[in-house]
Amino acid sequence: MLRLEHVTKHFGELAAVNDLSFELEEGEVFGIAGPNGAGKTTVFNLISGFLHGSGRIYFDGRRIDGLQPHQITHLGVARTFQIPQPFNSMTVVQNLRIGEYYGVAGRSGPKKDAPWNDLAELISFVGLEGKEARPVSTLKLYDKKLTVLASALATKPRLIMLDEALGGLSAVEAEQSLELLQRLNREWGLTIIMIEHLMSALTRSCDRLLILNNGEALRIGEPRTVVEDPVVIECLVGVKHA
Amino acid sequence: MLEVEGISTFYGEYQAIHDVSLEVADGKLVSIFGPNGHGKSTLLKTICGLMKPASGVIRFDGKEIQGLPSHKLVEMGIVLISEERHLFPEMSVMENLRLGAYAKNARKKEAENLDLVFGMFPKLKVLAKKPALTLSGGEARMLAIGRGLMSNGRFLAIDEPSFGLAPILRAEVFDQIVALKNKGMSILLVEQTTGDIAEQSDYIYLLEDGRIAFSGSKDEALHDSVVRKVFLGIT
Amino acid sequence: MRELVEVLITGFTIGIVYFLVAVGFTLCYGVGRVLNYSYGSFFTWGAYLAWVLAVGYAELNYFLVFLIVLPITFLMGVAVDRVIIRPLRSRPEFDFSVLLATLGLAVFLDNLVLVIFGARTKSLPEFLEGSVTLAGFTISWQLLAMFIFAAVVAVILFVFMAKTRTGMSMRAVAQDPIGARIVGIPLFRVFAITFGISTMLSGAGGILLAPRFFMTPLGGWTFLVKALIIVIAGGLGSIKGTLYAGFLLGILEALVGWQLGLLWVMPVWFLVLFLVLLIRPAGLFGAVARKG
Amino acid sequence: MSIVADQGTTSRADAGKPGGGRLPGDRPKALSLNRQTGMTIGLVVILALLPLVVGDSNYTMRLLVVSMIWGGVSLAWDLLLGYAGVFNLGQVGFFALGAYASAMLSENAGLNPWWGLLAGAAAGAVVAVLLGIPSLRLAGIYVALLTLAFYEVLSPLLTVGEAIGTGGKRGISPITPYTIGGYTFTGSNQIPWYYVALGLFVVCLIVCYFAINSRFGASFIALHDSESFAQSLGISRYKVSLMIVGVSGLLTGLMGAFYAHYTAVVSPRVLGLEVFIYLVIMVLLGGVGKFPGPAIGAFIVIFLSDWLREFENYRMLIFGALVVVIVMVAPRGIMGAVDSAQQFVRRRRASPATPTDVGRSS
Repeated sequence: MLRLEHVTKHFGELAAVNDLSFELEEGEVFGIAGPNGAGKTTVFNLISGFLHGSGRIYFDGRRIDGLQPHQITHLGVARTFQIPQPFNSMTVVQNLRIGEYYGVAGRSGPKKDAPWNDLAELISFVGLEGKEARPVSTLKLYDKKLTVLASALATKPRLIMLDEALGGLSAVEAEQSLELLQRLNREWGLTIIMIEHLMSALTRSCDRLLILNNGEALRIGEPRTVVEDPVVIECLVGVKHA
Repeated sequence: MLEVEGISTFYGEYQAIHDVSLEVADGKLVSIFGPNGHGKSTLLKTICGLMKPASGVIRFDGKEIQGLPSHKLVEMGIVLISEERHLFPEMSVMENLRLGAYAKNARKKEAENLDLVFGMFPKLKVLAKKPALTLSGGEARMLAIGRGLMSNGRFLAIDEPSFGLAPILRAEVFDQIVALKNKGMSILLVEQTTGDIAEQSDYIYLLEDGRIAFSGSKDEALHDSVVRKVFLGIT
Repeated sequence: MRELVEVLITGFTIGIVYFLVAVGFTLCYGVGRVLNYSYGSFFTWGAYLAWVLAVGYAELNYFLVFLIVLPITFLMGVAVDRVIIRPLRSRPEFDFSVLLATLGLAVFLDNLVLVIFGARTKSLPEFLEGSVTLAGFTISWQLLAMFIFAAVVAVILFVFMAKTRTGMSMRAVAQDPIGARIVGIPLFRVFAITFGISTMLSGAGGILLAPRFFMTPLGGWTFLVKALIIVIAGGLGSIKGTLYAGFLLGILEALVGWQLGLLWVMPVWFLVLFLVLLIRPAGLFGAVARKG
Repeated sequence: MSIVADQGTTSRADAGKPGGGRLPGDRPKALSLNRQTGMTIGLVVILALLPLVVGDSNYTMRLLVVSMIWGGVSLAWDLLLGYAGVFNLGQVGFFALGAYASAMLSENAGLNPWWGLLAGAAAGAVVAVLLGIPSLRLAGIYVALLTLAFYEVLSPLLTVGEAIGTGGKRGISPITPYTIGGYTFTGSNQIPWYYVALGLFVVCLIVCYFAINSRFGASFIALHDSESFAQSLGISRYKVSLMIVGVSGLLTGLMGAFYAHYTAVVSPRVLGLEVFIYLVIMVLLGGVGKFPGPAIGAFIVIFLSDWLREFENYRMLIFGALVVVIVMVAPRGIMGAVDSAQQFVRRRRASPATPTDVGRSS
């Protein structure tokens, strides 16, 4: 579904992402972890068109590197951001309407179907019922994250990229979020890439896990196997435990 | 020397630090470990006055310091060596070092501390005239530490000194940090991974998702089951 | 041919003064992230204060005039930073607030000049009279004096920025404000000093150029725009870019004024700016200005 | 609870459009009655009836006509400043070009002045878009620098443009007035001018209102609120910004065209600092991003300025200081103050029942 071939991005002389290649299967939950500065968010920005580097990126066999962010959204790739910044002057529903309309308007790709019929259904699916009319600025972080996620879903994506969906949440909220993500994948068949720093969340919910280090793929594979790998342990825990 | 009591820090409404308390006694090396993105850097920034805690108390030599501007803290002897380095890219290595000695009491000891830094990292002396942006990752890390030492602090907060260093250099840097401790400096150090420095630490905290997940002596803190849970997410 | 060379010399001299004026503007942005739209008013104030001391109420020597006026424009800048800019720094839309506040300040300062001195144009006499002939080219002493004054100020500025502790701390704040806080540099003090130096440079430009242009209460506005164009063309925040753009546009001004008339200067400048931006959106030496 | 009501979103009427019906929290229907529409309608009604009261004072009528002209421009400018977050400082330039376009076509080419309105609007829109093409790719502050440079350069440009009929420094004067069915507008009867101005002002009100309260409006407000998020939801930043700049330029050029024929003179003096600062104060005082505040600001500024006429030179001094004070003390202008007062009253009223603002903290 998504394929990266030799993707590289330099900031000055620093290679934030270096010759990265991987491929995503439809319906997969794919996790990305790695130490600070490994280039995780840069990978997201490259895929979603906010940054442009070298190498090739394909979505459904079509080359997408070089496209603008809105064009990539129109093809069916949605994303969230590490720190959610929804449209604060609008209500929850108005946020979603932007995604619902502009995620589809003027796009060139094939017609998209969504597993939900209308926004009301989407809202109840993510658990924002009763908060539709709230101005987003009055929401707490968890609900803001849900609003951003739901707006991204409203663009009818087939692939959704989640940047630290659980960060900054309480334990209970993180658990709820994780559950929601799993439902997105199982019930709606969405393909998911997630960056996460809570390792337990990744090992529990991902089909495959990519460990990034210094912008390079250290290991890709089944999560349990990956985190038991001495190389990964050295990278994440330290020499002593390797 | 340094006591932190129940501080919480936010980015907007994003709570990065939840009610964290810790202590660094005089002349000790205390380490905080934890995976990335769990609030370690934010904790150090809060202690060193780059961020304001929403609640909680920070005491230095018994005096409350939370909320003071960073230049006041540097004057008091609290020095941060940042993981992001924050060097002055278009200035030479020498200028960066000299700016490290900006604070009044550091100025008096500028020459002395410069010798100390060049003794620790002879490479910096060779590079003295090069602009900081031309340095390699390892060299820049040395410069960041060197600049921190120029501030003549009594308390060093060091954020991931080994980040981006080759293993040999990493060992060297850790040796130097231990040497500093042996000279009587109090040090609070943050690392993503445990490794050798854990062995040298007087006390260890593990930080998970902005909270203290565990604290204790090195043997207690680095027990396999604790480490597997915090770092690898498996039990 | 001879005329051309003389025009070029004039352009070169104006260029260095323009550099001084523009570098103050760019410094203020580079260090303090302030686009100071009242910048031109300090130009006017410099010129009028000089007039007060040299013509209006005393007949002081120009050298003394400099020594008195520059500290005044410096202190005015510091005061503006403290009273107006600093309280705005905590605003989420700092850029926008500063833009409007300094616009208002510009109108206030300009009209203060108007109220005090009236609308009639004033002129400063030339620093020196007569001219010198060098290798067959005639250069007025005035031009030479202007060049020397401007060059001295520029050299002092460079040395100050390169060698002194304050200059270094200004560069440090410009290059990495967090790094500056880490080493213990008091940000707000540096912002205030920078603002003062910046307005002082504008004032110096006012004194230097006043004999060439008639002084009017709103005259500084033109120089704000000239500084703007130089700064955008050179790349906002880049001292090197400002230097090149200052000379380029100074020489262009002399050439255009000579061939087409002074009215054409601004249109041609704008055309050059437009072309520069089409080719290099961030200006000649600018870093990242483009987004998305 | 009060917050929900504030948004005027209690209507659950089914709009029957594809993708489901209206939801609570949806954008209020364009013509539902709320403060914005209420104030707008009130303003128009008062203006429509005002000549009954002050119609015999040509002087007051003139001030009102001028207020409406600048009220329209303020609204158009605020679309950019307050809603789209485009720091355009060249608005007066669009105004001047609209005025010149209409004046030059009617004086040099003999075009009927009514067509000049279209020409002026087109000139404003085209120039705004042309200026937008290079500058909107740049970061916000560059837009402010570049558009200010454009504005400043326009005056010498129009002066040297004598060859193409700009009239040089003196400008174009006199300019043919409008005629309707054989009746020619004159300065001594302000009533016809007044109602044409009112018509154009209403055009500005309506266009701006619908620009803000439409799906298109939602897109540039979204970009202003959170640019990356908006792009990630499929909004093309460049396209939307260019469109809104075009709309703003269009309305401004339209008002400029009317202004030329109304004052019967257009010269580079319209590009003077004074006009620019007046416009700044109108928008600021009315409330940036607070439709229809900027239009109300225009009326206040024009009448205040007239009242301060006897202070002569001190007038601009006062206005300059006023800008600084508003920015520092009341950055959201009159409408912002109204908001705060309303919230205060509502909280006072709600306080016996709910001791704290529960809606916010839950």
